[in-house]
Amino acid sequence: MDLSLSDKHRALQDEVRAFVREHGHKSPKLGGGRKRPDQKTRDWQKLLVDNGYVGRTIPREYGGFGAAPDVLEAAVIASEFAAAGIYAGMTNQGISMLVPTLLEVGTEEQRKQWVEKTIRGDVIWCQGYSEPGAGSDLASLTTRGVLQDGHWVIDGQKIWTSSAHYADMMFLLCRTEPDKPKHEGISYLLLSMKTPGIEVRPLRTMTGRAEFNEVFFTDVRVPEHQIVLGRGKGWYVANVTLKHERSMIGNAEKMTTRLEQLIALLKANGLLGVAEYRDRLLKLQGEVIAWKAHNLRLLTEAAQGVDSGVKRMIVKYGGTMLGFRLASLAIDALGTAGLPFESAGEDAEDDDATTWNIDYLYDVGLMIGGGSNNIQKNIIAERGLDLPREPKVARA
Amino acid sequence: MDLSLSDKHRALQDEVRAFVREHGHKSPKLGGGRKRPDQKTRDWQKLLVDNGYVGRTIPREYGGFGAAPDVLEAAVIASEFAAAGIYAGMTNQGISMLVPTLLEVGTEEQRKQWVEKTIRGDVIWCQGYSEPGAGSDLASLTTRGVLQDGHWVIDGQKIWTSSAHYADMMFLLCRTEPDKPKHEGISYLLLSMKTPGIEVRPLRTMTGRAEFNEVFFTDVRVPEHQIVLGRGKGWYVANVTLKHERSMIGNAEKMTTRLEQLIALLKANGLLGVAEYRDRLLKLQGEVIAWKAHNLRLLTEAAQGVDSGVKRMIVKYGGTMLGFRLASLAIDALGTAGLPFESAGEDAEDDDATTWNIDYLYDVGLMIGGGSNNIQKNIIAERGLDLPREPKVARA
Amino acid sequence: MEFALSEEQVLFADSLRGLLSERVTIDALRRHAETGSGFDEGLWNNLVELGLPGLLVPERFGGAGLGMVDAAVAAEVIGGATAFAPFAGSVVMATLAFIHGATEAMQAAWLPRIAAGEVRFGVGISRNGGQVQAAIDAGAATHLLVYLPDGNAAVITADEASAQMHRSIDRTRPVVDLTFDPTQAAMLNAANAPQVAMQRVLDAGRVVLAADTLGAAQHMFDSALTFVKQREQFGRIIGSFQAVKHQFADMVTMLEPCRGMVWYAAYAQDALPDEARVTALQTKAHLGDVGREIARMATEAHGGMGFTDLLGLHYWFKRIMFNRQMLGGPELCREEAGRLQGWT
Amino acid sequence: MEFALSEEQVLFADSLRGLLSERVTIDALRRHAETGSGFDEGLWNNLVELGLPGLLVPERFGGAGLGMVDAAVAAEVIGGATAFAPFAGSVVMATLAFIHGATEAMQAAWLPRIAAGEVRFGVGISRNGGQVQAAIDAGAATHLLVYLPDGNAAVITADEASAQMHRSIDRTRPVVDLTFDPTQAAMLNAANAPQVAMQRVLDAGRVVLAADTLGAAQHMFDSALTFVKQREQFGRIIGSFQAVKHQFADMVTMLEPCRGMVWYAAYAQDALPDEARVTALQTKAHLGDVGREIARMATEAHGGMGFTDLLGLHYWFKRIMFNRQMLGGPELCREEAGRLQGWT
Repeated sequence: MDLSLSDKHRALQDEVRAFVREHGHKSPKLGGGRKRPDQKTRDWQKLLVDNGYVGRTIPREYGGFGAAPDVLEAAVIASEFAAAGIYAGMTNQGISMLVPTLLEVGTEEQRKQWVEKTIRGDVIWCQGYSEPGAGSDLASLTTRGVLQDGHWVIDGQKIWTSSAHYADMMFLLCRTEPDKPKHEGISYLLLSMKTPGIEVRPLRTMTGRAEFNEVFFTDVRVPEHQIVLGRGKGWYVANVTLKHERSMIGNAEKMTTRLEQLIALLKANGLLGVAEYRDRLLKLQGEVIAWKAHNLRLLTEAAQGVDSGVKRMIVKYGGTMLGFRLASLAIDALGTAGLPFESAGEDAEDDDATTWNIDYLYDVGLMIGGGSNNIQKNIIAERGLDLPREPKVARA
Repeated sequence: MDLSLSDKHRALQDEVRAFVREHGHKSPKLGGGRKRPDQKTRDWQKLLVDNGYVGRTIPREYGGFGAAPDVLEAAVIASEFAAAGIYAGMTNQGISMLVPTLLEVGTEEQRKQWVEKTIRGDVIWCQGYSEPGAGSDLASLTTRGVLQDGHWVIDGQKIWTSSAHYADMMFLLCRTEPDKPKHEGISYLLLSMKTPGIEVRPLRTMTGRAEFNEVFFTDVRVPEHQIVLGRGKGWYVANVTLKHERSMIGNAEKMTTRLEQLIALLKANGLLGVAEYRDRLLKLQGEVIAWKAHNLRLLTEAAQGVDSGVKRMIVKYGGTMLGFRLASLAIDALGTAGLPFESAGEDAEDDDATTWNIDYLYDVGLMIGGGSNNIQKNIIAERGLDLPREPKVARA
Repeated sequence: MEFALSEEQVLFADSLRGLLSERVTIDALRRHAETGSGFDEGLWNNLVELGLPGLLVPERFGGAGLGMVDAAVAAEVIGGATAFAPFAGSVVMATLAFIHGATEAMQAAWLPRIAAGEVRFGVGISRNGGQVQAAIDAGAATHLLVYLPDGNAAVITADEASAQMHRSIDRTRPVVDLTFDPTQAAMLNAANAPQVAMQRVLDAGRVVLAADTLGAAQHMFDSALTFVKQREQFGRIIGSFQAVKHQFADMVTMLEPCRGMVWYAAYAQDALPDEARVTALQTKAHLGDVGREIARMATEAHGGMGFTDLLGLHYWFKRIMFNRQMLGGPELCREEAGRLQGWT
Repeated sequence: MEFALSEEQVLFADSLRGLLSERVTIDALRRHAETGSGFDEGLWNNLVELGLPGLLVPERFGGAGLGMVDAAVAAEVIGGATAFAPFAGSVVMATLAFIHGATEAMQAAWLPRIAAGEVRFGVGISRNGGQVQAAIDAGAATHLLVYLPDGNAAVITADEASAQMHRSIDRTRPVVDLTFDPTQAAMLNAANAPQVAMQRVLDAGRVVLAADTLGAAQHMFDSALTFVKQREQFGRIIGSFQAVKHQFADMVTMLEPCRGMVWYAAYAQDALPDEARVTALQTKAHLGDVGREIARMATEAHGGMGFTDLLGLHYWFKRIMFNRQMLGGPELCREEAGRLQGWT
């Protein structure tokens, strides 16, 4: 057990620090809004790609840096950017989901066409998965794709589509083989959001903002070749992406930051002297220590190429609940000072109280979205602990 | 809303107080052991029956006091005995389960034969329900009863049978109709524990004591007429008993006592100054207030003849978990002083630490026994909230 | 002994519920949320017709002369409807402030006007003289009643104070900070023990806020229960999944005893002086905690729909958040309950 | 950076696990429970052969010279087996007490004997001179090491103290109170800052008790998981019920991060002095809480069998109870962690 860095990683650390010193002033603000990335953000993104801090392991022929995968390198880079308070690059669904998917199962042409533009921030994607009737049970989706004259004709509705209102492209799951069993009838298509017949309506949530959209499709025509891997393979393709998802690794840093902000808040309000606030803070500190250490284990296993199995599967559920509890203590500590909710607008910086309130509300959303807590627990139990699946229900 | 007593109930209160003053010295000790009630206990029991403080609403022809049902009267009596620290009468399964069952569905002969002897403590019963393979799923029990020459011949095994080692009689569920659907194949029999072929083995639990027994039956012959209500009606008869079960009403008094003991313990150990102990105590106090008030509602509804529905169904689950948390705080507060576990024997008085430890361990048992927490939650959801039952599983 | 609502109380709750379900529709709620003043004149007039403002005002001053249990019952209905109407502060706390702390003459001057709905009081607690953070029901109040550190209260008209109305997270009640000059104000100082009188008023406020949370949480629970009995996923009604069922069992096991607790605390304010303070504080704290859990779990049970604005479920969620913080969050209430019992 | 056990550590844990699974069978456990001394000579001799007593003793004194991570790994295995062997007190705390607080001469006199397994120390903390409540591993100790209020420690032979052995709730470790005369004892007082040295030793004890709980809780979890994959009720494997599955998901989500936490806390004792104290206290506290939950839930998952003595599951349940209380329960550990950070 050794938490010090190797020479190679220390050298990278030095390199990133030098980069930050030299270029840091060009970084856009952290957080940012919900609009399309501006020129400053796109310029910064390109600088990161060129220096290998974004798309580091993507082959050079697709616009990446071509480095060998090394999760500790990624951790060093992330941690230096976080420590400096510098924007570490766009984190959209095109970069985190579409790109690794195309690299694994896309055609050479699809990779050439989309990977570089996506990681450089020139093309923004949105994800067309969930539907009003297909949430937890995604595979029951009903948006249709019918092949006619060399085009897929799409009709139906998607929901929970973030960034649809400014995205250039969408990767979409739709049902192209209605006669096959439900998981085998789905295809994965790429389409331009400018295609006629697409209507995007903002979807306001309990945070008071429109973080998501509904997207309606009426006779939307997508060229036949814009399918990934082939007819009926969409469910498989979507799961390729999930396999790659390591996004929760590194989330411990967000927890640590939240905990530190919480400590500062309690100190500022003189509440460490009120027993119950202090107790709750101490308990949360214990949990954050545990999750940080857990994260170090996952990081090490990822570096060693070990599949962490159930250890990885618990992260979203455990992390969401802990995040909610951290935000809960913050709003409790704010007392009546936390009741004003004066978001200065979707792109402006919020005051502290509003930020904590939004975290609190958004964490409730996290318990629901992207695989609800109940689905997460099913996965942990069935895939992680090998407990038997729910028996099939007898037809009445 | 009025928490004061009516004149009638105040008169009863005065009467009970006078009784306690005059006769209280004859009461056996509270708690008591796990052995057969001694002469003093049986004499006291008879005095209580004669005065209508036990078996109050049982008709006079069956040895009771013949009073009209009045749950508030029962509450007044229970509360006066509790306040005086006086033994309020035996609480065995014969009195709480068998007697109301016979009164509802027994034959006149069965009532005449058993009710009076049971409430007066002259006959002690045990309950033969659970089996090693039929716990939560009681209706899958397999102990057989075969009719031969005017006798039911019983073979099989029961478990969790408290007081079997000294009981005179057992009320037993066994499968007499193996060809019928599982709930319709069960009969409810009454048998003497002295019948040849019965073997009782004590069953030690995590508390270190043998609170229960296993009972083995080998060719045990029970006269044919000792069946209640008839062949295949056993499941119905067993549920008649449950319908009567009001035992949880009044349990709020146990909670209150536990809370008071807990407060005293924390004070004695100077631990109210340690924030986390005090916080936990305050939270528990809040919960006890809620459950006490809830109990008052149930009591009122029972007095009004209202079926309390889900409000009643939550009591066991909620009460068990609260009891466990009360005991948890107590053993935490004891610290290392709570580690010695010097039970002075099954009938002697335990020291405080041992008593709290036994409460703590026994509460874990309560989460499992008598309808586990999971079964309780199914009942609350399905019967209380009318959520759909688990769909039938398809046969593989 | 009878620990249940009387027939009159049930009837009163029903008529109030009927009125609110007609007036506080989801559309009305959305419209009202734009201003967020916590006040709607039309609705207020309906409530006046029903006699709500005079609920606690003695009959000789034109009120119904009812007690805290009635106030708690009303608050539960109001919370259940997320009604935008000044109740806790104006109808309950201000009325009791006059009853417990004012001279007969002042009572005669003000209580009839409260009962008639002519005046509506915002209520504040000032720790330092003329500054008040987050006064209750001060969004469209005609008058303000502000407790000063000595337990006496200043009574002023709304325009004698400068008010800052924030955009409240709960769009059905405003967050208003006040600044005024207490030396210029008429004082409510007839109580023998003004601190005790003030605490009675604050405790009454705590009980009705707890009752409001109970109503809001019950609404969320009921709504979630209805939802999971209809929604299908994986070819099944989601309410048939055991995990979902057990979440509802947990919710009802938490929530249902709260109703008795609220009744008991309300009853204690009028009838059990020895228990009144601790019970009010504990009830406010407990409902704050249970309310938070129910709000979260009921939202979760609705899945994505619960998180959107489409059903408007979040109005109740935020009402529960608001109640939790006003007049002391659970942590501060329990701290005070501990102090009162000599535990600190 | 590598936050994982080394190959050597894994091998060491495996051989220790192998030995204990052979020696600490359920029958041996029941036999040992009769005396409850926490010591079995045969088992001890096996552990000596494996070099366990010298784990932390520097190589120049005949030990393995390993660190706290190794000790935590061993403690997890020992807790997982509910082994009746003096580890936390004798092997870890006493050894470190000599390393951090004794003169070179005393170290040379004692550490080789500890490493050889010839002496076994019970460790106590005295708040008032000669009285010790619940010393650790004092059931069959040859010697005793008792910290006095000034942070120095008395070293005596077992017969220089009068010992009262209670019937411990945990039948694998005894509860022993001691009385002795400190003025007659040889003192371990070579540390520059004796209080600091003492705290290091106590913290090390806390980390290994936490690791012991981790092992015991993991055993209970594994046992419950195996059980629900076999047991049938209602015509189904009970592990296929969603409520049961979710309880296991909750358990593993609580339990698995504890392993990293224990490693981290152990590592911090040797390598991260700034974090060592708070981490040890928080880890002891957190494992105490998680251990209680897992113990309860795993017992519940076993149904009636979990509550009986038949499977012996309760030995682990009570081991977790015992660990929770020794060297400060969660409440006291967190209180101290708060104080160390200036939060009180």
